[in-house]
Amino acid sequence: MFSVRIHGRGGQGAVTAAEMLSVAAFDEGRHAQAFPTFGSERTGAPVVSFCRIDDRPIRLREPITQPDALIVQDPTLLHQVNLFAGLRPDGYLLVNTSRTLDELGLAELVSRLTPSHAVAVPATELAREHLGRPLPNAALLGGFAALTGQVSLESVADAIRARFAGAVGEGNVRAAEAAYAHVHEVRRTVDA
Amino acid sequence: MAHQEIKLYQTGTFVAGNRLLDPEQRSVQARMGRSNSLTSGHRACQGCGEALGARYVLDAAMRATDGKMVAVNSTGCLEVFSTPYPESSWQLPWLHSLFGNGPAVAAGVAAALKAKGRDDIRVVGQAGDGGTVDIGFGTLSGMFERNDDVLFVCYDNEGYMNTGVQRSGATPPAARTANTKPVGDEPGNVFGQGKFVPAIAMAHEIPYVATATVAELRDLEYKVEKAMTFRGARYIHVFVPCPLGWGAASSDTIRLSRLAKETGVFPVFEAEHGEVTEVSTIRRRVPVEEYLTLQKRYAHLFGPAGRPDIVARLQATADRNIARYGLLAPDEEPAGPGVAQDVAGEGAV
Amino acid sequence: MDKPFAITLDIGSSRANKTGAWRTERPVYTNRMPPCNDACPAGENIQAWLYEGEEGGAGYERAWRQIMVDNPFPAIMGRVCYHPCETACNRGNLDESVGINSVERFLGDEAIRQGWTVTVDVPPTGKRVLVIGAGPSGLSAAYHLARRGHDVTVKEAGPMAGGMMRFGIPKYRLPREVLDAEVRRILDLGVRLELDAKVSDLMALKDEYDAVFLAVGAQLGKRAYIPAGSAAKMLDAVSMLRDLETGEKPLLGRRVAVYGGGNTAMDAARTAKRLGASEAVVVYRRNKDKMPAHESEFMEATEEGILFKWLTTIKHVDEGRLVIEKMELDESGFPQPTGELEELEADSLVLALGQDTDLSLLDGVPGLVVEDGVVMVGRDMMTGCPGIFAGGDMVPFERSVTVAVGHGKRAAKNIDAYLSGAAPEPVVRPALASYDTLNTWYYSDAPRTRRPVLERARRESTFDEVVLGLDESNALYEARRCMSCGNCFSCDNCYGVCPDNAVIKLGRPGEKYLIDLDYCKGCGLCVSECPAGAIQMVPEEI
Amino acid sequence: MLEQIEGSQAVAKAVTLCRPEVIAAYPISPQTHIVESLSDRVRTGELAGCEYMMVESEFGAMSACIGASAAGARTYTATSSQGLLFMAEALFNASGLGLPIVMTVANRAIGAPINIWNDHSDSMAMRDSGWIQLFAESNQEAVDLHIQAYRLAEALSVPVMVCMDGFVLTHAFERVDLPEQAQVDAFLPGFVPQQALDPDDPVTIGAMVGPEAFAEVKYLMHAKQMSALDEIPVIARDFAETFGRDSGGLVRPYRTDDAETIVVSLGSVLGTIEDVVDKMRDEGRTVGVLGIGCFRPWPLDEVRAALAGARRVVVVEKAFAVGAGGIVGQNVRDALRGLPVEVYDVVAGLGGRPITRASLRQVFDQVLAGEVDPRRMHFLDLDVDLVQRELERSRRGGRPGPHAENMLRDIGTVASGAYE
Repeated sequence: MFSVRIHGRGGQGAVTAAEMLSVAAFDEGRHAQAFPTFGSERTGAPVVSFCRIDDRPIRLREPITQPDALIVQDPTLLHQVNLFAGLRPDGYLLVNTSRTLDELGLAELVSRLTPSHAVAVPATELAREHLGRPLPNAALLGGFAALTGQVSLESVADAIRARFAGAVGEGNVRAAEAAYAHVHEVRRTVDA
Repeated sequence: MAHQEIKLYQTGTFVAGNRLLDPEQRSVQARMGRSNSLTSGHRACQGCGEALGARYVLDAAMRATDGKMVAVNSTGCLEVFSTPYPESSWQLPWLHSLFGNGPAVAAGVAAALKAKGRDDIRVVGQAGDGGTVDIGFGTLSGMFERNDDVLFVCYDNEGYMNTGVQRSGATPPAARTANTKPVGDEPGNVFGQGKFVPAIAMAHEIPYVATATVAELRDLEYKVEKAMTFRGARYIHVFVPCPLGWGAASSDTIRLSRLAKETGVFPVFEAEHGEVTEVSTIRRRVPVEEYLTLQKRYAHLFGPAGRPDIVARLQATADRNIARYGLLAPDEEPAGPGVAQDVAGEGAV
Repeated sequence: MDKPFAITLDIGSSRANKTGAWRTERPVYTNRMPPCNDACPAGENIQAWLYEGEEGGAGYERAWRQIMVDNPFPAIMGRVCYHPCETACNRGNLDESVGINSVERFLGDEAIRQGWTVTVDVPPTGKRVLVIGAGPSGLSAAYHLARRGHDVTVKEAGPMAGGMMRFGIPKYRLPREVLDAEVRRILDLGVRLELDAKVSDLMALKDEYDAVFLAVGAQLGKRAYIPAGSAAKMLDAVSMLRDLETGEKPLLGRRVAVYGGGNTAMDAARTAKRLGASEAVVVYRRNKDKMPAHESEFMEATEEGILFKWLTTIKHVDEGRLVIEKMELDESGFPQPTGELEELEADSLVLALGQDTDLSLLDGVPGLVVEDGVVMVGRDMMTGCPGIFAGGDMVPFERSVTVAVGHGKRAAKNIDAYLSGAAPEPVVRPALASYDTLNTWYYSDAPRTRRPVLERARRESTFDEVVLGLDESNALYEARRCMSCGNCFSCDNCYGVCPDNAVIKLGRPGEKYLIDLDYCKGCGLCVSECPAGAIQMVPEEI
Repeated sequence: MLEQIEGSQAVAKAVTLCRPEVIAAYPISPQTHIVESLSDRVRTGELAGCEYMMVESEFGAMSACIGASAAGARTYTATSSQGLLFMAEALFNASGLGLPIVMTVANRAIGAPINIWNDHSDSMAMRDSGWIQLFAESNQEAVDLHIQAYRLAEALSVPVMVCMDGFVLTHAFERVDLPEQAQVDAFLPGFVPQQALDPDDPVTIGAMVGPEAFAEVKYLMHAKQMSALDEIPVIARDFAETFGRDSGGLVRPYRTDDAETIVVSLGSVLGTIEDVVDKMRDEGRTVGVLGIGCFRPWPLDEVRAALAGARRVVVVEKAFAVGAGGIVGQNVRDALRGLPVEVYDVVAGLGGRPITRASLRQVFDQVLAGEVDPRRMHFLDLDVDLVQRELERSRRGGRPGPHAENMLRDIGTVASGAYE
């Protein structure tokens, strides 16, 4: 089982991202379970969502306390919430920022992770570029695909299109593709 | 009168029947074939205004719908006296659910009929004043706001009579009830702000709102029949004296209804889409004392220890109704032969 | 339908619960005496005929036949009756009395127009009855006796039938063709009328008949003693009216004074106007309020320009002038002379001071008692002499056509009983349907209809009928103003207002309603909401 | 058809497939996604011939359903928490009148304090309302139970509540096999009401019944609901035949054969418990799980049969009777009357607190170790320090006594280290 935890703020699409991720996994014939931390979905409030991906039916309903991957949609959460609780040493970290992880003060954390598993991606920037709106969640899924290989970029694109019709869907897909390319490039550089 | 009065001399439109009228022009209650929606053997008190009102309303509605009708009844006297197992006094499809939900249940019935393509079957909801203006008010307002295809009828006897005559939101000021005893500076019920649901119904701008009394049968039937010509939410508030709760003679039920209207205590009118369209003007205006003194619930206002000041306040309330609704007709020329000739065609000549 | 136990019930099953057991009083349909009927001297069932007339159409004939049960002169009554029924009418307390008289006239005229007749529906009794006098009382008696199968002979002293209807009432109030038509209808029943057949000795004739009804009226004008000059022209009103009827036109001069305050005085004054007098003045010793003339006669006279000298007596009559004395009323309302004299110009003086009866034919009738110039009768209209009955103006009672007609009817009923040897039908007079027994809310606002009247110019110069009839729609309207006091008129209110459906509407002609005592709880709503007061509560016996 | 879909959407789809004729609902978290979706489906015509009533309250919603059902329409509503309680009066009325209304309860805690998260306090508060209560373990089962619920409700003329955990299921995206319309139509024929408001055959529904017959009416109601215990397995079997998967039924044993310890629970937490049990089985512990699919009527015989061989039964439930104890636990004890089985009440997941494998494992281990007093309720993951402080404070405030002492002793003895 592969578990993902997504941190964002209300309105940024953290829940949608988890759901689309589960759809992408489902498209690939896998079992997936996406669910939010529940409750007051007020704009701006910290939001956490979860996604489990497995080859077997998933019965487990507890929140993900030890994620295999962590997606941070909003770096301003870094110092407000204990984002990294339970992140395994071989886990993945994808942070939406136009800066570097070092610049965000995450050098110490990153140093405890596998080098190619911690990546920053300017998802908001890419979304603004390709979608025209600063909604980073689809782009982050593209980055996630490149970072973890749990789902393919095509499945992510299909899931995005299933959720957003027309131009919005295509814009999101382009953002996802751009993020995918960005992460892919970063990892290639790191691995190299 | 809110409707076209038939000036047929002798009794015109006031009595139930009038053999001089074409049968089609007589009241539903005058017909041998009336449906008697609420039939004999019910356990209402002698002279029950609510029993009378319910039959008037439902028979008229049954006629208007050619018997294609369903009634929904909130908890209250009417429900209790009509359906103690194993005997029912109803002669139409009838459902009782709860005290506070009559309008919602009726709306549900209407929705079901619509879904089934049977909106030829019409729905009448009915409740006493407690079930309408108090506990059922939320569901009533919801029904109005959604404009559900229901005629809701409130039989207002101004108190919780079923439970032993307690005060309701429709109990008038100064009236004695089991929990507004005539003691203290303001004996009887307090002078509150009032809760005149017909006006609240009008504020919902529903297609049709009317008030009526059991004293003016033809007017009541006219309003029920008119209400059935509309689709959507309709509301009729019927004034029904309660001999038990009001401390009145059982034979005075209709007289009291008449006096309530003639004093201005109870304004009788019609409204469409939130606007008053017709008022029943006062025919023989009388002071409120004539109405009050027939009822023991006001006995503490009269006699040596009486409260003329409170009677004056009640008169002022009636006067306010008269002014607000324009209940005094401009002096009309009495009907003479000229009028008779005008309407000669309506007579059984 | 698979009905769940107890939660779901069969409709109408409560009829198994007989709530009539709750009752301590029960409503009972009743018939009270309508004040109009109560007041009618002719004993008409006015409420009943108005009820029929209200329906219009075929109802008119039924209404007329209902009148004819009691009174053979609807068209005459509708003109000359002073309608005490209207005075008594409860509707007068509400707005104005029902115009009963005008409806009656409409029905009477309609009967003449349509040629409606009545028949004798019983086999001949073989009894012979003599009626003396063909005035309203005699003709009424003859009519009722004939309809009861008796063989009736009317002996009339005068040349024409009608009595005071012809010789006392001017034709502008009662056109003669109307009178003739209604008299003719009576004769058509087989009544034998002998004119110019004055009976001067009753005892000589009595044995030829099984019973006799005396109805000779009061034909003799009273003459007060008034000092008069030799050229003074004085005559009595009865003679004047009679002469006019028989074709003699009295010469009255330009200015005519009429002495008296009764209806005859009004008729005399109005007739004088029509005969060419430029001025007719009624001299009466009391004031208007005390005047016995009927209000309608007074009004019509006033409209025609008749002048009135109230509180005045005539002291002396001379050619062209009267000496009159002013009077004043004392505390008891009686006029007292003041000694204040004045003159009044008058070419003639007509005395209208009342009439006396010529009782000479009664000489020798055993047991018959005469007091104050009139014949004493019992409630059965029989004189002190068995088999001899009397009525009309010759018995002590108010003198009017209607009273006379009533006497005729009552006498006929009692003569019938006398002849058959049976006790007369008991007279049951139910309680009066007084105004407070009604629920007048239910009567729609409908002031009475006024009969059209002949314009003044024509009234002053001709004997055309002054008061005209109602047309049909007005008559119908007026009939429908009747409140049917004390008697059910099928308004369905009791059926409508019963909260327990305990009034059964029978819905068949003549059958109205029944109280369903299985369910009647005795609330009394039907009683209080009966417009006509035709239901009453009576205690249940326990 | 397999879909990765949110639980609420899946349920809305299932309800749509059942062709309800009247839906009356009032929004309340976490039921909202269900009724929003149904509103869409009615508006788009996907759910044709259905009146969607936007009522003014849950009381109005249930009342409208009562009217609609009495008029012979297949009706549906959904609610949660306070909404269910606001319906309370009408719930009893619907069952008393024998109206086959189907309702989804997206289970949520009841205030005060106000709390929007999941537990079973709402459904449990209404357990005696005369409604059949079915609990879904997953969204697949939620879908299947709705279809079965209509069959059941209409077969018996009894209202049915399908309970699914709020947020945990309603807001979870997971794989669901959504049936085809034709399959549902075959399984669920059109609604033929036992009684209806019909001008051609008028009846009086909802009479007043006095002491002379009330007990009999209630007995018959009880008998009718008990007959659901026979009907539910039949419907589940039919369902399996039509749709090719097991769903529903009264109870669902999981690895209970030879189990000395059986965990009884209901709703979505069963999966988590099964994971824990699998792990314990791997370690050689003879542990099993009994899922309660139908809580009302209470399948006493089936529960007894399933648990009779165990030595210990641990009931994990998301509600409790304040001042008394476990609710399901009491029913389990009733089923085991006379058998030598200890029953442990574990109250967990109140107000949305996560029920983790670790916590469950810990309490199961404690039960197996004999460290839990079966006479007392155990609260999973209770902040013992906090309540201890508060209890001490109130004791100082002048309310000492043996029961208060017992509470302190309870948490002192059994709850140590319950919360990491």
